[in-house]
Amino acid sequence: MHKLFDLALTVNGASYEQAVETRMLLSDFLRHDLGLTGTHVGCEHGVCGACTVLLDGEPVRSCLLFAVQAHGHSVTTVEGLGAIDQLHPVQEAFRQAHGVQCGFCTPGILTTVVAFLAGNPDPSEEEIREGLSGNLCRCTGYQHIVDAVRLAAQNMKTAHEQPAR
Amino acid sequence: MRIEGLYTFDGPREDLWELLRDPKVLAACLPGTQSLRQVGEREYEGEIGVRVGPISGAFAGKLSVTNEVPPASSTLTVEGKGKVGFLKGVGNIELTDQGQGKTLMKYTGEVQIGGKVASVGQRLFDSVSRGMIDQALGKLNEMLQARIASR
Amino acid sequence: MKPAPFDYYAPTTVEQALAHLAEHGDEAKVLAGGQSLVPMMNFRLVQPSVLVDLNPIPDLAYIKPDEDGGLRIGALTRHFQVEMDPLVAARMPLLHEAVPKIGYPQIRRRGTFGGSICHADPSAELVAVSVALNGRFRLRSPKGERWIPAQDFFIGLFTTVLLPGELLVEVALPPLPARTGTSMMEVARRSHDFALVGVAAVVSLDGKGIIRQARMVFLSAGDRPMEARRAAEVLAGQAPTPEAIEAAAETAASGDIDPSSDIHATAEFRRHLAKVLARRALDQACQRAAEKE
Amino acid sequence: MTKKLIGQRVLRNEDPRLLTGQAQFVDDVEIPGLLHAAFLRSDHAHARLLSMDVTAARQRPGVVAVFTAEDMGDDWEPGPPLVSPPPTAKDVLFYSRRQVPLVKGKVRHAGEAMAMVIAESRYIAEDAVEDIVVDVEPLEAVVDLEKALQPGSPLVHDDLESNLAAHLFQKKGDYEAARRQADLVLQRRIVIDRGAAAAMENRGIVAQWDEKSQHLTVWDTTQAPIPIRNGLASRLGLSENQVRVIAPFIGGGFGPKMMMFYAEEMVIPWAAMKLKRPIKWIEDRRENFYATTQERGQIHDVEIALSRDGHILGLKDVFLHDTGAYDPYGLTIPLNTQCHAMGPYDIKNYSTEVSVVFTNKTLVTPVRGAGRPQGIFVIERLLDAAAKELGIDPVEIRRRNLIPADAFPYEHGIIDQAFSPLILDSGNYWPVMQKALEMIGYEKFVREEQPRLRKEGKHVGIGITPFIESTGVGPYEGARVTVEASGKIHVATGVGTQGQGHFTTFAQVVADQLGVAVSDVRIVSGDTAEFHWGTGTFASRGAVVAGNAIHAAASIVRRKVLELASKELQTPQDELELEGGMVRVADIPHKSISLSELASLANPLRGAVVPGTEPGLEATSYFGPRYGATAFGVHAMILEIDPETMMIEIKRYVTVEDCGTVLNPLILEGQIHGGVSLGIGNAYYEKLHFDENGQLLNASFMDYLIPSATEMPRIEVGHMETRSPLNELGTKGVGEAGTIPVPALFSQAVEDALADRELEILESPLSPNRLYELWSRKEAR
Repeated sequence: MHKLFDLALTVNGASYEQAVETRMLLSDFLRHDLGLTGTHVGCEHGVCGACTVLLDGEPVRSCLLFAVQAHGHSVTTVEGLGAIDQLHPVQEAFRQAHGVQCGFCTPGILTTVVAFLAGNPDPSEEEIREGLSGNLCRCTGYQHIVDAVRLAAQNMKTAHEQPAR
Repeated sequence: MRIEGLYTFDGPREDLWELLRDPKVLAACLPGTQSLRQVGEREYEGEIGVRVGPISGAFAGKLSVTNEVPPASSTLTVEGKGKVGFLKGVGNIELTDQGQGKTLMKYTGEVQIGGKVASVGQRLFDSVSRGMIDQALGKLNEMLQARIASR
Repeated sequence: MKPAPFDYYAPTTVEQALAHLAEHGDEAKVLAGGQSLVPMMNFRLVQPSVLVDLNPIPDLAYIKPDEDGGLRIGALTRHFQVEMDPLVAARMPLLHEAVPKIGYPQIRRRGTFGGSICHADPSAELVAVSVALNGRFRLRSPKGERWIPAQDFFIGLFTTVLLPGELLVEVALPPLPARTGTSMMEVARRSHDFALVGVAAVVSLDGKGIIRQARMVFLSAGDRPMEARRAAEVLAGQAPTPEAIEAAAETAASGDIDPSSDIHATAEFRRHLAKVLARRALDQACQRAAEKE
Repeated sequence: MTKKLIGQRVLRNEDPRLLTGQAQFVDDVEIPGLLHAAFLRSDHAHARLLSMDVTAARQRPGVVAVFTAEDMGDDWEPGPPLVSPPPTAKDVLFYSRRQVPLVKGKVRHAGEAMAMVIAESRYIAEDAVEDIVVDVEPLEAVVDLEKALQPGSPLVHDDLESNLAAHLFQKKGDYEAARRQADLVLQRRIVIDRGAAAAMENRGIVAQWDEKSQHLTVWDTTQAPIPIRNGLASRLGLSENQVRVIAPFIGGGFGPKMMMFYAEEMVIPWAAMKLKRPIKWIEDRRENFYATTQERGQIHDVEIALSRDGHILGLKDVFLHDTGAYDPYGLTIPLNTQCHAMGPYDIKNYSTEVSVVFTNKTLVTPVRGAGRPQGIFVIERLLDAAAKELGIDPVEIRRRNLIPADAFPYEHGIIDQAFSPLILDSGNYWPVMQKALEMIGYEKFVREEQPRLRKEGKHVGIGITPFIESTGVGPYEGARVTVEASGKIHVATGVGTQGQGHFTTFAQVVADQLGVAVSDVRIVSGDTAEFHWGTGTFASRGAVVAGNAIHAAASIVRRKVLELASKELQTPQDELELEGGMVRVADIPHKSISLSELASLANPLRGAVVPGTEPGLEATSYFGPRYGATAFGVHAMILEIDPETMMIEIKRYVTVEDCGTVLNPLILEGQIHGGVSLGIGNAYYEKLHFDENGQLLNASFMDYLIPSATEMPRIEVGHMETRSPLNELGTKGVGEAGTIPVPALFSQAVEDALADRELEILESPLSPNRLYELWSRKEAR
């Protein structure tokens, strides 16, 4: 039996300490050990992007990271973006623009888009498509997703310009 | 996958032929193979360790030589199976005396790759098989020269 | 698709990393960005018994100006960092042009410069670019360090001169000569797939607009980055005319590369693409060089 | 009543859960004591199994059990036939060979399951799979469709005389007579290769056997939970009421999740009962490429006879269809191909003959499109060839052959996938095509833009492709609609849902009937404990068949509501209206009663329910169409090719769909966009590469290329509405419409862009490499 590793990390603002097997993928750790099943697994070889989470704010494939590598770091999953009754502006835009169909690729796309818009708050359509190129979706043909990202950018810009009363 | 090619050896055909009859020589030419056990007339078994950068696979290997027409042609069959899949290669070799102590080998054959390595590694087959053949023939040529030098 | 078990070490200094590597020898694999290694581990094509994770080492990720006008890039520098760095854009436009072509955005956030070099995938952009830019690699081992020029580093498919227990710690890229233009071009099935063929071109002109030196390195055109030496000879001393460029592209495609066939492209199509890209990249590099005057 | 919600761009009810990671997919099910399964799969495509040693695997710590075919004893039996051959057609041969739970005796395709390991974690299960030692005798693989039928070919099924799985001949009119009158007869060979559905979620099953209650619960990524429940019950010797199958949120279906009784679907519940422990199996992506069904492989030898003015006199098609190693899905796909090879055209003489072929490849069952894209590809390629040959504009030759509006219902006289006579129920085709031509600016492009761009050396081409889609087939679906005491509406239906927005479109249908908000209608689908009559979501039928069943049930509930309210408010029914969860007297707004109150009144705790009446405001209803409704559409595209690299950029993409009544345009557009993206994949990116030994060479997303955001163009969607007379709502299905015409359209546009070399494209999918080969073969004009 291979050694366990005492892992300490922050996920969606909460601290966790847990012993994990060194080979445990971060995606599996989040889903099955922490019960954060919003992060989905579609290929486990780094292409589909469904498992994208934010590691210290950077969008990364959680299927290509071992949980032990998140030791001392902070992870944000889709559950950390917003709640059903309080959607994140990006989530809200996806609802408005019908950027979701089966919803399986969606969590990885949302985390990707949150990081993307943080770096590029006013993207062109081409930049949006480029930013989404590491996330596969089989249902939408991406069009409503692209629209949702644009809408999110607009809404976030407006909210920024007119601070909440 | 089809393979074919030409290789010029720096030694006479008869010497090359003799080398090809020696299982120790064959073992030395197969990548990562320490030794071959003889299990039939011209049939041998052994471990083949294929390594391509970080990817390495241990194959339980079988080698057989058939259709021998000394010192001109024969058929080599290599089979291996391991955790990452299996491979099978059948190659016909023809040796032609080029004069001036040189021998031309013409090889043609088929390589079959199956299992995991076939399903995700296709991008590498062509390059890997060519590389391995070049390596094996290079090794054989070295041994040929060593044999001549030792005389 | 779950990886086989392994022991995991997370050293925080290069010395510790080297010690782990020395201890475990061939059994150990270095984990940098993991964007090529981990998929292969998930497929169980690679089953190292020990992983030495470099990510906790703090001082391996940097981009620094070199006194000679070149750049020093730490082995653990992530592609995204290179992509965004103004110094890279100013000093190494070829690298700046190449990095966005690596994988997907998420891969670039995690994948590292040194990891890509050591993986030595002949389809990798950085592998070709480091040769095209005359890069040099600083290798550390318990015995000390040595510098290896990029063109001598790659010796085969996924294979380098790196010895067991040795670690790439830094890449040095020398400054581009005056009146030098560069261009990076690829053809890929989808925008972020492995290129069917790609080329990195570096052209230097003399004061009269004559080609002093033209360097082309192809990716996905052999078992390592393929430098077009014959084509370089064809161009040296020539004016950058369409005819000279066409002749060099032809020479490169027919004489300098050794592409393979796979399900996406035959060797023949790759040669064809190599010629087309060589022509386009040389043309662009020459124009960019001329604009520097 | 005015229709308020049907036809509106209503936002989806299901989204908040999906957007926050709170929606439950199969792999999200966690149960204490859950075990995990992994399968040993064959490396060989065709081999005789000599021996399997699982000793080391069984001994590995953490392994609970390892099962082989032998270990299953009498419980080992092939899966049930899913779709029988047509019972009525007389010229049918059909050899039924069904997939097996675990290999016994012989392996028939690479990736076929040979042994199942059950362990404490998936990681350990995969470790143990590597411990199993297998000895096989490799056999020559059957891969090529034509060679498979030649005498002396190795056999996929040794007990058959050949690899012929089925043969079906159908005809209409007299092709040979038509041919004799023709001015032009063209013959072509058309080859279409395999692709994958590649839903983002792989398949998965969780099975839990409760020994105390003697109850089996199965979570399954299936498009058809009810048939799975019924089949499992009969297989496992249980009453149907002892089995509950739940198809929770599903990460895309696209057809293969309709396959019934995959090997894993049989053995995971079996093992859960055997071990009395809950077991989870989640397919990984590599497995998905081997073990999940695929589609499209066909070779057509086809002939078309035309008059000088471009009228189609007859069509004759002889084709081979690859069914893979087994044929549980019967003739659905080739029947669809036969029905769609006539396209939307008035073809009086037709002869079509298919030979279905067993091969040593993964099973073939419908993938979004299901034989239709092949049929459309065939007829459209022929029409383009004919247009060139006859010097007729490609749009004009199509216009001349479209079925005219006054010809509906149009009877073709052959049978369709549901074994009903193929009848096109309704349509008005030419205006749809005109609209597409206008939207893409056909005239202007062809007359002005293209000549100008060509002068600049650009290779730009246009394509325009009309197509039909048979949809909404029977047999039936059902639904139960209940007004709950809260005043909210609960709807249960049997179809599974995989992202089509059923939770919303169905709610719109109900909300219109009962005057409530869409968000107050809760739809439950895909749980056999809620509703257990029905078949599944396939053949673009969910919205049509289940939608109409729900409509019917909601109409009955509405009547009950009005009857009761009329009594309570002492007002005639025709003076009542339902709005905002209330029943009101039309002209006296304050005279009203809420649905909540009515629901309580209908289910009193004291007093007596009048004999002969039923308690509650609830109704169950069913809908089964007489035959399937046929939708129509036209797609058009403009693309540019770099003839040196063969890289393609799609500049414009237009679709106009006529799928009858539109329930929700937003959701409809989403369906079209997604369909087109699969179609573009089929046309240019996606091909499963099997080598001559039956090895799949691209079983990963690295090498199997599905379009990403950077490959997809923006799609402009237009609508026309010709209501279907076959159902109350007037709807036709649209699920597959986006995909069907794309390969044909793409080829047309590519040919047009490369017109200077007179390429003729007779295959799909294409690739840059393939275009280069075709291009190099032709000398420049």
